[in-house]
Amino acid sequence: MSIIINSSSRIAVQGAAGVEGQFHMSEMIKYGTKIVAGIDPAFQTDKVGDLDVPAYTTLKKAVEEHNADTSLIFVPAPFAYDAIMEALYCGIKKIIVITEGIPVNDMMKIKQYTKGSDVVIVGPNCPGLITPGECKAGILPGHIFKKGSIGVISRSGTLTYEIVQHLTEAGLGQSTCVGIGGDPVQGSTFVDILKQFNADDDTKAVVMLGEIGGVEEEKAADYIRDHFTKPVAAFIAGKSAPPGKTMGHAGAIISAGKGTAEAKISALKEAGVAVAVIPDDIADLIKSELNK
Amino acid sequence: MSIIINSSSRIAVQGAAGVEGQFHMSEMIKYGTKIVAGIDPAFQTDKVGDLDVPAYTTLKKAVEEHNADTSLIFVPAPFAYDAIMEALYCGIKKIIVITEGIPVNDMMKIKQYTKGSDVVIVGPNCPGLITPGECKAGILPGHIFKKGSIGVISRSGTLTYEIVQHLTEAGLGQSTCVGIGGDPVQGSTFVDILKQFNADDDTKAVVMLGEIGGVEEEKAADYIRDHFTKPVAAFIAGKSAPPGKTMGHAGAIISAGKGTAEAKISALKEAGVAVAVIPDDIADLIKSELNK
Amino acid sequence: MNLNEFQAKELFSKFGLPVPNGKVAWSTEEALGIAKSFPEPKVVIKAQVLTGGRGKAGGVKLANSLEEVEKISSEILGMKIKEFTVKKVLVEEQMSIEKEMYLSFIQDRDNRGYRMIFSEEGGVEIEELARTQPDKVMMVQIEPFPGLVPFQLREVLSKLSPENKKHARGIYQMMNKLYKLFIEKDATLTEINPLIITSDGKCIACDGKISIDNSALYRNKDVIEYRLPEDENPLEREAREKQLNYVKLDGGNIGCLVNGAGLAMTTMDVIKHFGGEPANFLDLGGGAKAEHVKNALKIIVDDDDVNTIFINIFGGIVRCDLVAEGILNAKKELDIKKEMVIRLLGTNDKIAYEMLEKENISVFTAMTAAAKEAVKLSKQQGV
Amino acid sequence: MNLNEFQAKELFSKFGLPVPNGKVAWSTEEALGIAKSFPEPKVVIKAQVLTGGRGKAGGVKLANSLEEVEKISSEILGMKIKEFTVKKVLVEEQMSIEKEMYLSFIQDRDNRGYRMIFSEEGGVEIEELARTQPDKVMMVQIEPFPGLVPFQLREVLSKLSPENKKHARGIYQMMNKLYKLFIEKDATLTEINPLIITSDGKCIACDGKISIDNSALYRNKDVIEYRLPEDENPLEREAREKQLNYVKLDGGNIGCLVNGAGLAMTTMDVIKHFGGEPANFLDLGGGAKAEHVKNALKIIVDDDDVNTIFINIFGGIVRCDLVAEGILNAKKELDIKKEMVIRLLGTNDKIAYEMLEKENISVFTAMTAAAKEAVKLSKQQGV
Repeated sequence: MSIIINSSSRIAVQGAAGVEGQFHMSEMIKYGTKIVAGIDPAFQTDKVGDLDVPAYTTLKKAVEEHNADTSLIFVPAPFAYDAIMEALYCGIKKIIVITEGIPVNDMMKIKQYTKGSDVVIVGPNCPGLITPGECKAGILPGHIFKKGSIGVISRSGTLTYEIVQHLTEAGLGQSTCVGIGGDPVQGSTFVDILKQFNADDDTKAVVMLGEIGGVEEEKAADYIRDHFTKPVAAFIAGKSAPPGKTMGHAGAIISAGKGTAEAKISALKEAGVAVAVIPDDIADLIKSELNK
Repeated sequence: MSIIINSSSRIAVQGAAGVEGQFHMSEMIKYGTKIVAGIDPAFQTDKVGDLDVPAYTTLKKAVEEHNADTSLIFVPAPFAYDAIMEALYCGIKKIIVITEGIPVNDMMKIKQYTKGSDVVIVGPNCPGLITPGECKAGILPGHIFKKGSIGVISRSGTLTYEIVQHLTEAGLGQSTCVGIGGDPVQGSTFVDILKQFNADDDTKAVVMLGEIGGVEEEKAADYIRDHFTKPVAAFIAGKSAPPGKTMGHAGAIISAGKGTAEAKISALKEAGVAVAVIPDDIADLIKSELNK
Repeated sequence: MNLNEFQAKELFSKFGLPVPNGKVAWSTEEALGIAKSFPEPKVVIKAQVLTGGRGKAGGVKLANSLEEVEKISSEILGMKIKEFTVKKVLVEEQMSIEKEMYLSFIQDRDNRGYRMIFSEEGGVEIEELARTQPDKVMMVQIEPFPGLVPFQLREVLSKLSPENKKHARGIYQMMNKLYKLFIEKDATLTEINPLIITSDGKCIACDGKISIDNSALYRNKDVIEYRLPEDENPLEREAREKQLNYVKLDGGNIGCLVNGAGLAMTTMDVIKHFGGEPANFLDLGGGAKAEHVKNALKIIVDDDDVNTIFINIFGGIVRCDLVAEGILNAKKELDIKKEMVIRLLGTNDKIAYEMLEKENISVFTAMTAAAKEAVKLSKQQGV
Repeated sequence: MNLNEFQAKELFSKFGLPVPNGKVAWSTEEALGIAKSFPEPKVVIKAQVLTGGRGKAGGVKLANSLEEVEKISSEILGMKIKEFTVKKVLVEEQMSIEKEMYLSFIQDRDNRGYRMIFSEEGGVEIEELARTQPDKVMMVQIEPFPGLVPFQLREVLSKLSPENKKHARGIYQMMNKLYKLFIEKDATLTEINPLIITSDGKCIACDGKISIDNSALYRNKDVIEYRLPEDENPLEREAREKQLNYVKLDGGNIGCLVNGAGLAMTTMDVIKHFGGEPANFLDLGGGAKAEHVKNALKIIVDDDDVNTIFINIFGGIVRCDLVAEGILNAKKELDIKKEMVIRLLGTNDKIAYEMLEKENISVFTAMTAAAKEAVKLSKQQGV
């Protein structure tokens, strides 16, 4: 088992005409991922670039012809709202949005539209997710991941890679690693993903990589304290970030005294989460949690 | 038992400053209905007119102070959307809208907003509903109704009274009578109310009064055929109505060949419903259905 | 409320939808003036009436010279199309049409949303086309929230036949603009038929229909201005102004006056069931005060087709005594010669019966018996 | 993106929100001209800088004569407020203020919607007020759909204290208009503080703040025009133009160059953990091509506060060899004198190591060791 994606996921890529999208499609295919179609309104050919992937101008076709069940979105930010709505209207239940720079109002609308539904949106502004050895949906570097039982949830990309490298080196493979993205309004929050890991038998412990801005880490702490049954280790980035400044990620901003690293760390600690001071500590923390 | 309202319903009236609203409030109180508050932005007094009913300018107050659980809306059409949203935001689960002439777009928005929720909206453009002997929420003339086991669902007001008169005279009392209103977009449809009657032990048979326009009677026929367990008799008004003309009710219009009385009658008959040719037949039809 | 073509095109223009150059004319002189203002006097002259079938009736014609403009406009102005006399014509430059398509948005009550209908075949009855060649008609369901989403248009346009692909962008823009109008004006229908592609590749709304939700007119004041006296049946107009729901029916002779729309329809049905012919639908609406009843009776009395009046009132909230008062007032003031059958039942009916009996007016308590009597009387006079 | 007060007020006006008569001046002469255009030269002169605390810094003053206008505007223009030099002032007519209130709309990320904040106490720090007298601050949660609903405003205004009830209508309109601006311009914040009631009972936006979602600037082109060179830190401006995420930090001396925002923040944290002081946040963003790395290095080199450069790259998708190439190019072209600590790991790291070793540049593979080294070097030079 694993969460959200696995070896039978059938992925359609929206925004597949661009160079970046095609590079990552080829990487995913090499990893063994089933990419069933590429979609782009600009397509005038039957195949996506040099790849052996059928090309369509609408997602509907890809769903009808190839039973795509997951969509991966590389569409430029001004068109991402449209692409996500297209996926929703096509009945796609798993939508992974790599695109950075989507207006907050667009994501608010999508969140409201999907409220109460069983759709899982991951991202935007995220590296995607990977179930090692089975399926990679996104831009994560496949070679650093290793099949195992640690679930990873992270608001950032390279920090995830840094820490997964530590985990893999320490022999701690991963069940699924989910990049939930660095935007203020996320398709899936820490809590959403924690719920899935809670129900996943293959996940024995979870690593949470948070950062300044918002209160999702605090909500996660509440959830962990009240409902989560597995050990959790966390790292929060941005202890040294000044207030009022956006730190790269649109969501990484301390505003009106809310969203500080300190508040998040103390909430997590109170919920029994082992919080690392520097990334190097994570692997050891998880190991000792697992041995408890 | 009964549906939607009963002797413990606590009703707040929105749009209670008008003469019409106050007349009907006094009628409802005489009937024994619990009117817990009147709401109108115009109120500057503590009581609603001459009535012993507390007056407020916002519904929130009425809910907080008096646990109102049902709202009855007399607000003029241009402000009805706002009033319904106010009720929804106050957590009211039963909203009865008497107001006629609400723009279709406003009702479309409300239908979408409440999609999948457990809120029951009855109306707009309806006489309300009554559970004889227990509670009257609307403008129906209480004296013609009699407690019993026939559920009544109707798109029109006076036609309902006409037929209820026949029922009562024939000794057929009513469990609950629901006026679902004559607008093209209704808060509750025939199917919505049929589902409630299906689950109501006190309802032994149902009378459905439909009319031209739309396909809700046809949808009801499908539902009755597949799921409804009790006898149904129906009358459809508008057999002699010309196409393309709105017959009083905004929803009563045959357009593009859809919504004819003939189509509705034949759909109902195919679903096993006893359809009356003239109103006088209804009581006998129900009796013979009950004796089957 | 339905708009005339020239009014619809005025709204189209306001929302950036291209329409042919043209103007409305109320006289032959005005028509000539408009034709003269164009580079060439090659125009199409179109009767402006709120009914279908004006083409078949000869209400739409081409004119290729000023002489023809004069002749044709004078022919069409004053022409009778169904119940309407043509009072105005739209004079437009002729278009060089390469392709005709169809585009509309409607309120879709059955799905609680909206629907866009598009076809590469225009200028035809869309319902007819949908029945005979359904694959040529594309439908898009739109939810109030989020509203029309761009991909929905992309999806439709991806199915354009190869020779029309090059017009995708133009059509896309027309779809977006027509939708904006549709929503902002609370329309129940906005239709462009045909949407033409000209020989130089432009998309133009060549003919248009707009219907506005009557309940939303209060927030579309500009649309109310479009209401013209000649576009309505005079009795229907009077009824509307008196806040009565009234529909004139062809070929009937029993004038009906009823409280409540459902009961009013049922009354017509019952009359028909017993072999009679209703002359109208009339629902008194909510407030059946004496004055209101009198106004309603006046409309029925003024209808020359009516030989028998059938008043059918179920007094639920309505008080029968007030209705009786209205009837008596009307009798006095209007000098009603027509036969009258009255059915009254409900609140204060006893008082009403006494009031009417004093004036030797008999009253029925059951709708069926009363309807039979009205049918009988109408037939006696018909002979 | 934050707007200056005068820009915010320009948008307020466009959306029908009343603001004091006034104009922005870039010189004393202009300020005098504006003051002369008023019936009386009684004005308030307000420094226009994108930072808080200008009042305390003496950047907001009253002038009651043309002499005072000249004197005060020349004092404020050129004044330094925090890191910014005042280049422009807003010159406005003085208002006769009877009452100050507070009104704002913010994006509420934690509730996936919006929030209106209103208080009858204006002109104060709203967060401070919310902490000390929470009952004086009213909040309204707004959902994207249906958006602000009128009853929500009615509910808030029903709580107005008796003496302010008479202004309910004026405040209601300001709320609606400010919300419209907030939504249409993709604002993350629109604030009127104070919203004043004048002695003749008018509601006026006396001071205003607007922040626009950077991601939505592409569809708010008029707002992009509001970006003025003097309103940004020069290094941050250059970084933005080069599509780098860069934030200058006070008091640090280790210049950081990192790929990825999370790792960049972590790098700062780790430096701090080992006793060092980061001089900046710099995230290369997605495409870490050689040219991009060079641009980023230039910004750090140009920062006089930096004595040590710490490059921390985890090559996930980013190729380490391209990063090395960028470093080597920059070394050549920029003549970098500052100490440099490089950590590279990931895709093509071996190639990168060889490239750098050829130039006698040593490389770390672990972030922690590299950070310690950077801290050590920065301290050695600090001495």
